[in-house]
Amino acid sequence: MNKYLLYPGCSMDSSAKAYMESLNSIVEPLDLHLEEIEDWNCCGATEYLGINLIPAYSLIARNLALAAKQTSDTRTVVAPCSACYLNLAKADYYMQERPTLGAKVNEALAAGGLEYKAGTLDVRHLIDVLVYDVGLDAIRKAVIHPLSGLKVVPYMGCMLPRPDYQHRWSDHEHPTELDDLLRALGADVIDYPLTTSCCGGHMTQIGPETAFELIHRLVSDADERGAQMMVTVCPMCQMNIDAYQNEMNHFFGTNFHMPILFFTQLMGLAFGRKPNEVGIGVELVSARNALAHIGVEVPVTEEPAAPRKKDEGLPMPRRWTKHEGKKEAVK
Amino acid sequence: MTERVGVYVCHCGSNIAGTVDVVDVANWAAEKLGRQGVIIAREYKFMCSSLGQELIEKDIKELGLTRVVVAACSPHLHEKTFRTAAKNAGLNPYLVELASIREQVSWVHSDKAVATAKAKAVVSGAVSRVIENRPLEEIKVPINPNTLVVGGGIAGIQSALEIANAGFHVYLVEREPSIGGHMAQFDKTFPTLDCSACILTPRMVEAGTHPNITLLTWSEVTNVAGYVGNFHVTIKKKARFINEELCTGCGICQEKCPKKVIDDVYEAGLGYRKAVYTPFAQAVPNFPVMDKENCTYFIKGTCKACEKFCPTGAIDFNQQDEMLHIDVGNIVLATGYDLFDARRVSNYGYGRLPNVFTSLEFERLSNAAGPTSGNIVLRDGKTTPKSVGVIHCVGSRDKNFNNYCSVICCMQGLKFAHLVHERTGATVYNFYIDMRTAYKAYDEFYQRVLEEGTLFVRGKVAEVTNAARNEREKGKLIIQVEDTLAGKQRRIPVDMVILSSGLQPRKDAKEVGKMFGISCSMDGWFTEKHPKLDPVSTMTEGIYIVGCAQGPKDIPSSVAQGAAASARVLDKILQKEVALEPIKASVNKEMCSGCRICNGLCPFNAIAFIEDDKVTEINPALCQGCGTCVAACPAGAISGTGFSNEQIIAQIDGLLLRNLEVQEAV
Amino acid sequence: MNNETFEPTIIGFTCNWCSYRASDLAGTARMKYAPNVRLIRLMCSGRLDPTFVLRALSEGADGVMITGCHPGECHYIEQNYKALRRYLLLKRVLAGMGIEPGRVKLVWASAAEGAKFAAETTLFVEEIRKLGPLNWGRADSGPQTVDREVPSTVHNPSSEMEVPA
Amino acid sequence: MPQMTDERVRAGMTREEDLSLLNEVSMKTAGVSHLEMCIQCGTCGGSCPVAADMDHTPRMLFAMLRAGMREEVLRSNTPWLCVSCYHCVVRCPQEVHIADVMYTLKGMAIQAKLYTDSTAPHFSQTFVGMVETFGRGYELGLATRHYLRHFPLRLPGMMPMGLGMISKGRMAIVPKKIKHMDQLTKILDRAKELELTS
Repeated sequence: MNKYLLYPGCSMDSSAKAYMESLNSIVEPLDLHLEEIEDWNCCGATEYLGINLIPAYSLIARNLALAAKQTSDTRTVVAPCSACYLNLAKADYYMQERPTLGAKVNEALAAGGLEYKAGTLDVRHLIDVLVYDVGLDAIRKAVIHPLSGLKVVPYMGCMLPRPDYQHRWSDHEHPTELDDLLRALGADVIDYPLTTSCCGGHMTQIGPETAFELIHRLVSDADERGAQMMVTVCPMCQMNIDAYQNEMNHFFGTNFHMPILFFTQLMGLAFGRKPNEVGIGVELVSARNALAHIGVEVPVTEEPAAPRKKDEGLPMPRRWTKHEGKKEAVK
Repeated sequence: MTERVGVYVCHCGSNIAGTVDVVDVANWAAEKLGRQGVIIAREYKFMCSSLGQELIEKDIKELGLTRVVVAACSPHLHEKTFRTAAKNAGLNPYLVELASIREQVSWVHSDKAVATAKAKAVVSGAVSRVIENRPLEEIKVPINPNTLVVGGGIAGIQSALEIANAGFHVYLVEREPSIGGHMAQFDKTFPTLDCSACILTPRMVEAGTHPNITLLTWSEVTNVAGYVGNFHVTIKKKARFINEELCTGCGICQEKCPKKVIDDVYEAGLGYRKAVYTPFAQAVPNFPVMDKENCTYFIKGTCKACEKFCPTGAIDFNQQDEMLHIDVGNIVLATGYDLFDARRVSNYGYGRLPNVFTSLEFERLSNAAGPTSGNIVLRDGKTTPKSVGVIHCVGSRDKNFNNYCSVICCMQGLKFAHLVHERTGATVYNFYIDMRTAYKAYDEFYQRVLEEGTLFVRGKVAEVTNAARNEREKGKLIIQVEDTLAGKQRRIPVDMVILSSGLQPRKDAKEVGKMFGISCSMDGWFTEKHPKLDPVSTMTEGIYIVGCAQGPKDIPSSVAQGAAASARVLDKILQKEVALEPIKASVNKEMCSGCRICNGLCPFNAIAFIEDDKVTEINPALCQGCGTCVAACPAGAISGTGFSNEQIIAQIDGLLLRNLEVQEAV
Repeated sequence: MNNETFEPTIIGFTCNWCSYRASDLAGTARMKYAPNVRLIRLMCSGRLDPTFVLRALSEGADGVMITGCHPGECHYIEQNYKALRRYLLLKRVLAGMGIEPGRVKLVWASAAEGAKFAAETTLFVEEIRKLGPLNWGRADSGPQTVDREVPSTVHNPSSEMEVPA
Repeated sequence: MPQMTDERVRAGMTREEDLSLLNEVSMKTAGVSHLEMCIQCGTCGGSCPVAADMDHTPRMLFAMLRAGMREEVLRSNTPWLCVSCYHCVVRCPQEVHIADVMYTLKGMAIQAKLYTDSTAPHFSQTFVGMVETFGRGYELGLATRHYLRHFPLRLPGMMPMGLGMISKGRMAIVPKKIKHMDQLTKILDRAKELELTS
C-alpha cells in the first residue's frame, strides 16, 4: 500500500477538475491512499513571492506545518500541481539552506500556533510517486485498454524537473519519467524536444502576446512531429495550452487543434475507465478525434467555441458582463 | 636546567620591527626566560643575512649555546637557513627552532602593544619547545637506479626517454595496447598545426626500441610497496593471446578476423576495429591484442580464423595474465586524463542529436587516418556541413560539472574552427565565455582564426535544439545563446556542433593515487608537493606526477613536465642515496602492549605487527612522520621525533606563559 | 588584561602543509585578524593528541582551534579524517567534563585559504569571548600566579579517546 | 572639463549606496543567492524563453546591480516577464538563484514604486488579495478583475473561453474559503512585520 498526504492545490477543483477526477479514478487500481491535508491553503503560485518574501513563504509553510501535524504513518506530501509542488519543495529546501529564513517563517507561523521544522516532510509530485513508488510494472499490469496507436508528446513543463534541489528527476532538460509512463500505457510516444519548455505561466494574464508566442512554439512543434495530443502533468500548462489555444490561433492566424490532457486521464482510460469518469469532455480543445484513434468514443457534449475567423465579429453577450459586475460586488 | 639557549629576534627591516617592539621582546626573553636557560637574547636588522647568521654561529661557538631560537619569519622560509648556520657552527641543526613573529604576528596585527605581547608568547613557546628538542640525524637510504614510468602518453614517453638517454633503465607501463596516448588520436596540434602523428611517431619508435626501456603495454600496475629508492612494484601483464616472440606484426590476423567492433578508445566511438587489433597503424609495439570480450572463439568456441592464417604461429589462445615483480628507485606517474562526458550537459544534446560531436570525435573526423579519411562530414557519413558551431567550456568552469578551467579547450576550439574553415569552407561560429590564449604564439593563432572570418560570439551556449521555430531553422541544429556583447539572445542555425569538452581526472585516479601513496585535490587531480616551486614532486618521496595527471595542460607543458620529472629522478639516482627527514615515529617495545590500535592508521603501511614478539614495529623508511599513530597509542609507547609529546606540551605551556618565574599580564 | 572586554587566550594547532601555510598566506597578504590565537605547528592534524587540547585548556587557554587540510586533501592521504573523529569524540568528552564543547573548534583550511583562516580565527575569538573565561584548574582567576606546580590531570598524553580505525 | 550629466552625477554621488545594492538584493533573496558569483557568461539570457521581450537580459541586470544602478534595475521589465521556468537556474554555471532574485527585484520595485508597466504588479497584488481574503485562489474573480482593469478591450475576446470554462464546470462562480482563515490572517500579519536581513 502506498499512503500519502495530498496537497491538491486550488486548481484541482476548478480549472483542473479533470485532473482530480482522473486521479480519483486511478487510486483504486494502483492501491494508492491519498489523505488530503486538512484546511490547506493556496501556495501563492508564482505571484506571492514577488510581493513579499516572508509572508509568501509563511503562506506555503502553513501547509507544511499542517501536514506535519497531521502525518501519522507517512511523511510524504504529494502535490499533483507542478507549481504547488515547486513552492512546497522549495520552501522546505530554502528554510534549511537559509536558516534565518526558516526562523522568520516559524516566527510568523507561531502567530497562528503552528511550527514547521524544515526537512520533516518529503514533498513529491504525483508522477514521481507513480513512477518510482508504484512503479511502471504495477502500472503496466493495471492496463486493460492499451493506448497503442495514440501518438502523444509528453509535456513535463518547467516547474517539475527544475530547479530540483532534491534531485528527484532523471534530467533537468529531458526527463524521461512521463515518456516511460506513457509507454507503459502503450501509447506511441514522440520525442519532444520542448518537453520542459515554458507554457507562458502567468504571462497569459499579464502579457498575453508573450504567452501566445510560447504556446505557439509548443503547439506548432508538437503538430510538426505528428502528435495527436499533448499530455501534461501540470494544471497551469493544461490551462494555458487548452484554454488559450484559440486566442493564440487568432493572434498568429493559425489553425492548430492540439488537445492536451492530463496523464492521469490517459491512465484512467488505459485502466478501462469511461471517458466521462476521467474528466474527458471538459477540455476546450476537444480530444474526441484524437481518442477515436484508439477506439475511445467520447460522447458529444457541447462543442467548444470554434476558432474565430479573423474577420468575424466578436460574440459578445453583454448581459454577461453585468452579471460579472455583480460577482465583483460579492467580493 | 642545563641547556644554554640563545634567542635572536629579527627586525626584518620594518616588517617585524614596525609592529613589534623587537628590543622589548629580546630584553624580555633575556630577563624572564633566564630560568629556562636563555643566556643571551639579541635583536638584529636582518637575521637571515650573512652577518645575522654569523652572529648566531659566533655565539654558538663562544657562548657554548646548546639551543637556538630565531624569532623571525615562517619556518617554511628560513628554517633551513638557520639550521645550516647551526650546523656550520657545530650544533646539531635540529636544535634550532623558529618562532614566526612576522607571518603570524607583525603582518596580521596592527596594535603594537598587542603584537609585542603575542610575539613574547610565541618566543616563550619556542624556547620551551627547543629545550625538549633532541639532536637528530638525517636518514640515508640507497637508491635503486631503475625507474618506473606509468602511462605511455607524450608526457610519459618524454620522461622515459630522458632517463633512458642518461643511461639508466626505465620500465614504461601502458594500459592500452600501444603507447602514444591521446596525442596519437589528434590530427593537428595547436598553434603551429604540426601533424600530431608526424611529431609523435618518431618518439614512440624511439621509446619502443631504446635499449634502456622495457616497454610493457597492455599492462597495469597492481601493487606498490616500499619507499623512495626501494619500491617493489607488481605489474599485471594482461594476456594478449599473441606470442610476442613469434609475432612479426604483419597484420594478417586483423585482416582475417571476421568480428567488427566499435572502437570506443582510439576512434572515440566513431570507427571500427577487429576483435584482434592494433589500435592504429603506427602502434608501438606493433603486436596486436585479442579482445577477449568480443572474440568469436572466446564467445562461441569456434572461429580461430586468425590462428589459421598467422604465418608464424604466434596466436596463443591459452595465454594467461602474467604477474611481474620489479624493483625501482623512483616512479613517474603520467596517467593522463579522461575526456569530460558531454552527455551530462543534456541541453547540448550530445547523444540525442546526431550532429553534435565531441572534441575527440572531431579529432578523429578530421584525421587523415581516421574513419572518414579526414573528411569533415555529418553523422550520415557523407554530407559536408555548411555551418558549424564550436562551443567552448563544455563541462568546465561550471559548478554543475567541473569547477576548473580545462586550459586547452579555447585553443582546441580555435583549432577546430581553423580546420573546418580550411577543409570545408563552412561558416564557423565559436561560442566562448572568456578567450584564454595565454601562451607563446597562442594569441597569434586566435588572431589568425579571426582573420579567417570565424564568427565569435561571447556567451555560454544555453542550448542546442532541433525544435525549429521557422523555415530558416528547419532541419538544422539551433544554437540558442545570449550574445553578451550585443546584449541580445540569438538563435543560430547550424549543421554541425562541436563541443570543446574539458578534461577530467581518470575515473580511477583516486584508487591509483592511493596505491602509490599520493593524494588527489578536490577536483581529483594528483596533488603536487608545491603548486609553484615543486610542481612535479609529490608528498611521497620518489613519486613524481607529470602531464595531465597533475592537472589539465597542453602538449608543450606535458613534455616540459615529463622532462622536469626526469631531472628530479636523475638527481636522485646520481646521489646514490637519499636523505630522509628524521621526523619519524618509533615504538618503544617495552611499553607496547600489542593492542594493535595503531595498526590500521597508517596509509603508508609503515606499521607492522610482529606476531612473534606480540608488539608493533614501525618501518622508519616508510614512515612519513605525520604522527597520527603517536597520538593514537594508548600506552604512550610510540614517540615521534621532531614532534614529540614533550616538545608539544612544552610549547603549549610556553605559549601560555606557564614557564615564567612570575606570570605577567600579557 | 582589559576589564571591559574579555580577551581570550587561544591555542591553535595547524598542520604543516595546509593550514599553517594558510596562516602564512594570511600574513603575506597582510590580512588582519584577532591576535588571541597562538599557533603550534604539527606535521598533520592527525598528530593532535586530544590530551594536548585538555592540557592547553587546563593551563590557561580559553579555547583551542584545530586546523587541517580539507577532507580529501590531506598530505598524508586521510589522516585528517582521524583528526575529525577525535575532534567529535573530544567534544563529547568536554561536555562530560562540564566544559562547553564550543571551546574547541575544527577548521579546514587549504594552503590557499589565508582569508578563510583569518576570518575563522576572528570568528572563533568572538565565539570564545561570548563564552567567557574558562579558568579551569585555577582557583583564582587572576593571571598573577606565582610559578607553581599546576595540578596536572592530563600530564601523561595517553589517549583513552582513540577510536580504532 | 567634462560636463556633469545626470549619469555622471549619479555615478559619482551614489557610489557608497551603489556597492550596497548587490548585497541588499542578495540578502532579501530566499536561499543563498550566489549573486556575487556571476561571471557574465549569458547562460541565463540565452536560456530565457521570453528574453526577446525584456528590456535587459538577466545577465545585464546582474551587471547593473553590481554597478549600483538601482533605479534602472527596479524600472526594468525583466523581473516581471520572468515565467519562473528555472531553465537559467539549473544551467547557471555559478549556481545563482536567478528566479528568486527576480522575485526579490519585483518586491523591491513594488516597494519603491518603480515599475513602469503596472499590469504584472497589479495581477500579483490582485491574486494575493484573493488569497488573503479566501485562503484559496479564485480564478474567475481574478481573471475578470484583472482583465477589467488592464485589458478591458480584450475581455470580450476572452469571453468565449471564459464561457467555455464556466459551462464545463472549470471555473467556480463562488469562491471557496478555508476554515481557519483567522489563523492564516494572523500568520500573514505577523509575517509582514518580518524582513530577511541576514
